[in-house]
Amino acid sequence: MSSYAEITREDGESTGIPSPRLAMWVFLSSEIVLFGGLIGSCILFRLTYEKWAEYAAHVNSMIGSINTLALLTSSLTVVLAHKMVQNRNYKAVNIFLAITILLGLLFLVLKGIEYSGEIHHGYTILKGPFWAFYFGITGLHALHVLVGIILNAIVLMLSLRNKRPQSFVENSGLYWHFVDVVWIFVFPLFYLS
Amino acid sequence: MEDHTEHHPNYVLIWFILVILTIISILIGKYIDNHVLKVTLLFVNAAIKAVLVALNFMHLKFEKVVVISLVVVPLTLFILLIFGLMPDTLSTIKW
Amino acid sequence: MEHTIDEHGSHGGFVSRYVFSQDHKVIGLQYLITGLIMALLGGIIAVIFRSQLAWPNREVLSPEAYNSFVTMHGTLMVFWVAMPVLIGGFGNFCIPLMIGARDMAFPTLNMLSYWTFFLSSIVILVSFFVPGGAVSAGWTAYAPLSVDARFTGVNWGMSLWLVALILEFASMLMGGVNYITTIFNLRAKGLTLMRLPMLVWMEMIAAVLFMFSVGPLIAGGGLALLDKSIGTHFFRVTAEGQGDPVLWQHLFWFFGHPEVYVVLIPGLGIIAEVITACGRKALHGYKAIVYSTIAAGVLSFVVWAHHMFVAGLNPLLAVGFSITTILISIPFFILSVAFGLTLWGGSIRITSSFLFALGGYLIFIIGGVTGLFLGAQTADIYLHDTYFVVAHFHYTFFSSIIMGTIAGIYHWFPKMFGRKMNETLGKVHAVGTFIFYNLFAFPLFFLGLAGHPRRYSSALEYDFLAKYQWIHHLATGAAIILVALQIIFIYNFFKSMFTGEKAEKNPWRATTLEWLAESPPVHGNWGNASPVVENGPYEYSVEGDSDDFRPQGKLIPTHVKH
Amino acid sequence: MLPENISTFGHLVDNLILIIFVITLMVTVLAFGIIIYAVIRYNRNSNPHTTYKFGPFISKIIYLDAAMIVFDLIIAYASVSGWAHVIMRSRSDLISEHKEYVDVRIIGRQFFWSFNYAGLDNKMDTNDDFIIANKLVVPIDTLVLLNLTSGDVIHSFFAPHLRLKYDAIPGRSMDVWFKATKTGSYEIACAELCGAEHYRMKAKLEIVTKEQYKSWLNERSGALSVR
Repeated sequence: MSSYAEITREDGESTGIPSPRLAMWVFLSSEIVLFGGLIGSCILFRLTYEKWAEYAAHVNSMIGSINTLALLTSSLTVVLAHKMVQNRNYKAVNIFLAITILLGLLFLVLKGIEYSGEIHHGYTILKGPFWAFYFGITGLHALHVLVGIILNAIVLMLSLRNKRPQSFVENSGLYWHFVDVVWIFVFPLFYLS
Repeated sequence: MEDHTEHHPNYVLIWFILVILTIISILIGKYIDNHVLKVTLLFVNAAIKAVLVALNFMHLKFEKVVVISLVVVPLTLFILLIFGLMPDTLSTIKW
Repeated sequence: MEHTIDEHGSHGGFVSRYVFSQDHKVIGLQYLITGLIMALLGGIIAVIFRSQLAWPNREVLSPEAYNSFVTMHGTLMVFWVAMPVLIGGFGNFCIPLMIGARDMAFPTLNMLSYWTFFLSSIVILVSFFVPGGAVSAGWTAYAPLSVDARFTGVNWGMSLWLVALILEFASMLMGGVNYITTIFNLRAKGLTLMRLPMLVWMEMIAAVLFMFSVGPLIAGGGLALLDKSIGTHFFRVTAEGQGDPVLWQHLFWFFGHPEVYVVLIPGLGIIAEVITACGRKALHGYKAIVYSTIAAGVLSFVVWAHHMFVAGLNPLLAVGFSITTILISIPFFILSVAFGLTLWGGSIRITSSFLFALGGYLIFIIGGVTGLFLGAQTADIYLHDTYFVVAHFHYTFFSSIIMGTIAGIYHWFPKMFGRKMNETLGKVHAVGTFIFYNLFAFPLFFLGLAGHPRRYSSALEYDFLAKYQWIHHLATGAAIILVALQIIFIYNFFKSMFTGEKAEKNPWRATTLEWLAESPPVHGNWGNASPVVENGPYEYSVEGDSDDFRPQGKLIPTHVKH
Repeated sequence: MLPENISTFGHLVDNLILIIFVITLMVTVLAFGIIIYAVIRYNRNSNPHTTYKFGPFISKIIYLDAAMIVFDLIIAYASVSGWAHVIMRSRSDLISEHKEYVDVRIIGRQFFWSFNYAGLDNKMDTNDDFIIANKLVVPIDTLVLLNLTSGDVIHSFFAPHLRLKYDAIPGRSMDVWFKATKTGSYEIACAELCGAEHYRMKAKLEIVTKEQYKSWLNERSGALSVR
């Protein structure tokens, strides 16, 4: 990202918000509307399709709950990493980032187990709108988790080679929190109601 | 470049509240049968958790208006999309 | 990764200087030229299927080929001409220069956005030659016609269309992130938001509108892709009534209407720049235009269902959407009155860019005003899906995409290439395009009033339409001449690029910041200086000034750290 | 330019188009006049220095804008009242208003319309119902209730002379109505792209007198009872 550093002069922030953070928020706002469109269509399908509850019962809510807790804790560790960067305790930053990545991988592994369990029972994406939306939304969310893990991994690598990338920890943290917030809405939508 | 005056809320406490709320929502999912009440309670629970994460973990509390509007406007558009589509789907509902 | 910044901010060598360049000016030109090539392709497709309309019994095109040509004309023109040229081309080229920045906030992301767009145009062109032909369900691709191969025999074409569309949206999202961050953060000292030139305002509002509206269609596109490839029933109806085709229309038009404003607004921004520069007069009611454009942007999110008045929408909903649609004529009315007052009292230099801007302004008025017919839902019962709709959106699209863009090209050509375009050729091209465009599009209104449904490959089946076949002859003739006329522009564009008359820094003596830079600007735009802004964007003919314009700012030598 | 109107609510559509046409013509002619005059009068050589004699922008825009808002309100009112009369009507209140009615169920399929008639007893789903493709025969001056749906893709039932157009969507059915005021044979077209032969999906609309309709029905059901 060196081309960014060389172009922006010190007064390159007319609004006082560092450009990477502003760009991340702009990107997240377009993501909100993307997931909004998907979840919106899901809610509307739910209203017009009476067999929804019957299929919803076959979803493994135990794994879902563990996943939610895993993502919540990973949100905590990534924001602690951001705090540690400001306190210049770079060893703690690496540890927290590593925990975040591990929790993310745990989420994906549990998701894999869950999918294979359901498909094994014959509930594939073609079974009906419930399963189509279930695999669609949680699949897209899992992809976002994967991208989040890669982002955090890059930041961890840069931090391990002591490049002190302060703003990257914050931005990958922002993205990770967004992925967690989406899961906060997806979890009750499919697993609890 | 980073303003160091930004104080950090007590993250572990926030995390604890979030875990409690998640457990509550799981209980709601299990024990409340009235469908409409269950869905609204779950949605309110999720909204509280989302606001908590956004304000504290994503430091929205300390951000300028520009960024806050970048979050609030898409949410209103999401609500708008739902209520724009609702009367259409209600007319074809096969309860 | 340290590297010396040479002429074009790259490691030397042709590839990284021109192909994978991170310089916003080069990327802007790449978008512009790709868009213009696609415009030519779209124009040729239009001429082909228009000749089928004029002489149906000659079997120029089979009905399936006609449908897919109409669809590809619509898709190419909206997504692969309007978006890249107006948002990608002028956005990339003009925004950093006009706000005094050295480059976009994220040059690498900017370069990535062009190449994603390039990939999407490859995918959409490949979809022509795929077995089953290109998609033939209208550029709106209404389900279940589009997502079920049984109905149109198009299998791969539709999947490629969806993939290309999602790629194009991804590239425009990357561009949008860049524009909003650049406009917010990288403004020169002293350049407050209310001193931004109108084109920068319009590009920002367009980027914000695109950011917030594209989500549902990417979601819808994903669902349609699942429907198409795997066979899920989101938009396809099963026996027990699963699946809802109207949901696709909702998702498409929730994105569709802000999208047509995303495409319209930068065109109006260019017209504002050209009118003030050639009219030597300040933009009248600058704040009114900014606020009314924002109001139009906000309103554009609540009008989408006026495309679906007769499409099984809950009738109660249609009342609300009709009122918001009619309300949206107010902001654009304020905008056009402001443009009119800007022209009044100026000392207007008739250059070819002014002729195009004037033509675009007049065509925009007709386009906007005929929208009232379609906004009123009782009239829409009769006029929906007829040629009246086709004429309406050709007028609104044409005013910004063709007239606005070409006005912008004639206006900024000296800044882009350091040479001026030939004025006499430009004027001939302007008058010719205006006349033959109106000859082509205006009769379509009467065809629509006669009740001629759109997307008909031949109208001779119906007696109440057969007597209007002469309108098809007139429209096709005018369309052929219109597309042929563009050769003047292409010749003028490429010839003056090398042999045009040398242009100095500020050929049009305009006030905005980009005219302080060299033509063509060096990498980093301002060399070892940086602009500081003192006064507003349109300070023309201020009383008591010897010169009839006051530049918006001046260059102060500063040391740029490499 | 509009084809001859033969339905009772057709005049609502025609008058609304006329109102909007008058308003838009006025606005366009005014705007074009001002702009063309401005470009000619304030040309470079005839007006070398710009003349700045205007007050603030708001004072000029207020009454122009007020006029535009008034026009918009007129159009909105006329359109909503027309919409309420034409589309937002339930079957029961239509039947109560017009005593005798004819019930037809229309199913749009890829490239033809099928009309299910209620037969002599005017009751749907009785054994004397019959189906005809691409021909809608209805008596004059009687309420015709149509139930629109589609068998495969989205079609749009468009009868220009009746000023009636509504989409036929698979999985949904929509009730529309009309009442013809003139006999004769007209055409029905499909207005929503529905595949290759979308342009050839023509059906004949025949408005006949009541007696002719009765004899046509007997003759149809006669054919049925023989079978």
